Amino acid sequence: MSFHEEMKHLYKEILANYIQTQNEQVLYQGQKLSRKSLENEISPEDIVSMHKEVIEEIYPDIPERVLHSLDFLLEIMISYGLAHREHQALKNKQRELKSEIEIAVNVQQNLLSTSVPAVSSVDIGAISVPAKQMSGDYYHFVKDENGCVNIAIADVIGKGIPAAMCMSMIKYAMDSLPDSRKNPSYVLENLNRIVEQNVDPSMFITMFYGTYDPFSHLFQYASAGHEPGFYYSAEEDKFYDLEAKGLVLGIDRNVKYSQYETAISSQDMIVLLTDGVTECRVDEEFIERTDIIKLIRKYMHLSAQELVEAVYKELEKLQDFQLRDDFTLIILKRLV
Amino acid sequence: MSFHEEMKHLYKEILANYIQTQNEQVLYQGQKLSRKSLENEISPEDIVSMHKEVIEEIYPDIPERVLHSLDFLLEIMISYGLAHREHQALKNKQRELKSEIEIAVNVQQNLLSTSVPAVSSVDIGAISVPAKQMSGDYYHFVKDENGCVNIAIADVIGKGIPAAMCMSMIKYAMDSLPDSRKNPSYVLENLNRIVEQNVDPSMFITMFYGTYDPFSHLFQYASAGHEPGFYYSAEEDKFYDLEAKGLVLGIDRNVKYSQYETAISSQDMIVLLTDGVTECRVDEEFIERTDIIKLIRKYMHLSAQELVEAVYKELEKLQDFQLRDDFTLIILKRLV
Amino acid sequence: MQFQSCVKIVTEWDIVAARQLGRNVSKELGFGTVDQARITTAISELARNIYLYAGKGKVCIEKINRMGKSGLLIVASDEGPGIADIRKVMEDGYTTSGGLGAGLPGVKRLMDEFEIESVVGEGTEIKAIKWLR
Amino acid sequence: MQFQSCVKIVTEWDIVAARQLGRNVSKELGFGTVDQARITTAISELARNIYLYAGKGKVCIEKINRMGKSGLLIVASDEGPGIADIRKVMEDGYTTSGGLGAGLPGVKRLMDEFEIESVVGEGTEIKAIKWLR
Ligand SMILES: [Mn+2]
Ligand SMILES: [Mn+2]
Ligand SMILES: [Mn+2]
Ligand SMILES: [Mn+2]
Repeated sequence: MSFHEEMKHLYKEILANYIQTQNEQVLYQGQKLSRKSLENEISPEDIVSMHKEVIEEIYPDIPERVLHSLDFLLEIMISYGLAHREHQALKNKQRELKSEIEIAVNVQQNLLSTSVPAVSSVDIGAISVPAKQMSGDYYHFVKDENGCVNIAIADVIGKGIPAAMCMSMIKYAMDSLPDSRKNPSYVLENLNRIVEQNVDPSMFITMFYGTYDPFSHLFQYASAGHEPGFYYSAEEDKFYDLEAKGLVLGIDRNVKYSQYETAISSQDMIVLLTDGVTECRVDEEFIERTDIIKLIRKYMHLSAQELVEAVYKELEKLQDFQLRDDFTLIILKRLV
Repeated sequence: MSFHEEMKHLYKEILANYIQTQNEQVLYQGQKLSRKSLENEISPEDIVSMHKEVIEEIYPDIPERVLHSLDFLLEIMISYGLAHREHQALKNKQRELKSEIEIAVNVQQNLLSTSVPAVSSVDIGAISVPAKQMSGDYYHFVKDENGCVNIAIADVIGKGIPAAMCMSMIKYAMDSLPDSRKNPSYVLENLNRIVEQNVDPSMFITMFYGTYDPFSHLFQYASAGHEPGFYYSAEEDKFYDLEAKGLVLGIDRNVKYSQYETAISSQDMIVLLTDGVTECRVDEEFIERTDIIKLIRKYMHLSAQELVEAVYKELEKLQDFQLRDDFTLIILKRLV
Repeated sequence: MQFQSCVKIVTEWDIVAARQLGRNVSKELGFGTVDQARITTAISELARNIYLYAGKGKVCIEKINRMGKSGLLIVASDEGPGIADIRKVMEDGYTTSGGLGAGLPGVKRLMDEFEIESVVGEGTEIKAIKWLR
Repeated sequence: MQFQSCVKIVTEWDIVAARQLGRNVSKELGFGTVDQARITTAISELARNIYLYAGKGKVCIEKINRMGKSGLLIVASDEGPGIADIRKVMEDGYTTSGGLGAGLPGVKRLMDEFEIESVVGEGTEIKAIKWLR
């Protein structure tokens, strides 16, 4: 028996049974049959054609007009059948694209991989989750020869593939910076020139660069239009915005960046983030920066890594598991 | 009248007409209606439901069993309706991805743009067509301070997005090479080290680099596992393979590349290409390199640019307008 | 108190019982044929998931009334292994007609509202609502 | 000589005439109902393209026999503006249910073989075959 005959046989049996009993169990069998025919790429017009053949066999005395009406229904279904087959093709294409992007994601992760530096006096946590498969957020840690922890965090305006391609450029540019001069304003000025030269004018990049010196306990930083982070003072038990002024990268090649500094006491925290954290949308409304602070407070007793992960989990759920922007959150806490 | 009522009204009219006449013109109306309901995202199960309602109105005396059979058909169509709605969602996603890739293509084209150098004694033509939207082929012309024409042609093994990301790296690497030393073996050795360091080991890049000196009429070249080009001797009216040995980039950081040279006489040609040209497949069979030569001969009387375009057009058609690999073809012809 | 009724899902027959319950309630509430079929398919899918992946659990059907709208609420809960990556399970295009049935994105499409809560090692609860139009 | 018959496409009514011709021939050749409907839809689509974009042209239907198989060949030709980028027109997913009908990828799907030749400024010829199984 050919596959078509087998399906038709099954369809006939189940349909005849249903016409007699109108029983739910038969409909469940019907649903399973329907799933099977979908899996075997049987088109909706094929179903209607089978329906007509079968009903003619079950009831040889079926009125002519019913058969004509089914012929008409079949004609109507032809366009649906086409859309259906287009769907199969599109799904294959999508699968192909998906595996292509997966490879690109690997290339990107290889390129951008960074590890949290081990410094005994600070606890550092970092999480970065792309909204789509490829990220337009970038973060990077370097512990330099003086023992300072350098942290870069950047966000390409735009998401997905083009943003990821820009991000790779930032990485090449960062790599080619001389190791010896890593003070924040110099780093941003240098990157700004490279971005201005190489990136097409429709793309903008915001960036924050900071250096923590575990001996002087100074945190020095500069920002190129980046979403401000927070400074948490343990003594006052209070969060402050980590304000810093500066134009986004790639607009004006001669821009200068101001450098700021803050003294960090024991148990103080530096919170760095991208706008994907602060611009979480819940039911079409943005959450407030104060909501982020509340969440950080809620999990502040945890280690820095557990803390950033807990905040992410809550925000992910609040957004119904659909990120609208790349999400990067870094927390640095002075221990002693 | 609501949209649903309007559709139902139309359906009833056309169906009733068809049952009476079984006329082709009515089916044409049916097809237009079907298209309209597809456009308005009406699911196939909605069509069956409408069909049942309408046939009950047309024939109040319709047998019960026919109605039951339509209920069953409706149940069967629910899975098809789901697949249909998934299709809508997938199409939107695809559209989004498409526009994302379009932007990335622009970023790439900005990055890789090159123009054929104007040298009065040679005629140069170049064409490069990606198989997918983003290219993993790369070519670049530079006319250096000595008046030499430098030509780079490269192919990332792999296609699409990840290949394009690699390609961008080649471009950054090429840009950072010192201008003064562009002899082919040096260029490949230098690039090889950069690729070996930065590209993940699953990616390979083949590359050919050549320099034509319009004063000495020497063409010097080296190849990193790249598809050999052709040298056409006008005097002999014969094509030779432009053989050159060398490992692909990124495998062994210490590899050395041999440098070759050929004297170019008036009307001689250098043909450079990627394997997307020689590995055109027609009906599952690869075409031969001799077929490419035949095609070049056929259009050799044209200018270099017209020649490469004519060859591309023929091969595109032979392949049913579906490129399986990125296609790059460069022809350089000495005029006087 | 509002109407609520549950079916325990242990064997494949229980899937049919859950479907029957859903169809009866949706008919009572006045849903049209197509919506009845959609609700029943959603229930079927949820019950089948429990049967296949969690081993056992239950499906409850509730008539609800909110801000003047009435509707049908399905609550499917189990104490199975839970879902580690909900974002992935809710992703589209890789289950339907790939052999696994409509999957959760399908259930979400068949209904008007959809909510999922899952803890790895503890279980999963899914709530889905269809409103009467 | 083999059977061949043509319909000139100038007005929308000619689309119906072309459909009718295609349906008759496919019925004569012994195609089943579904295939008849598919062939007719393909013809309809091709005739409609001529009517909408080329202004005028013709659709010919031929019974063919090759290597023991018999089939139906549609030849749709026009002297319209031609198609500049055939690769793009044959691309998927952007026409169907976007308002433009099945488009050429749809025709390709409805039939077994498909060939297109187009010269800008001169016109387009499309050949499509359905084989009897
Ligand atoms: Mn971004
Ligand atoms: Mn962002
Ligand atoms: Mn390639
Ligand atoms: Mn290639």
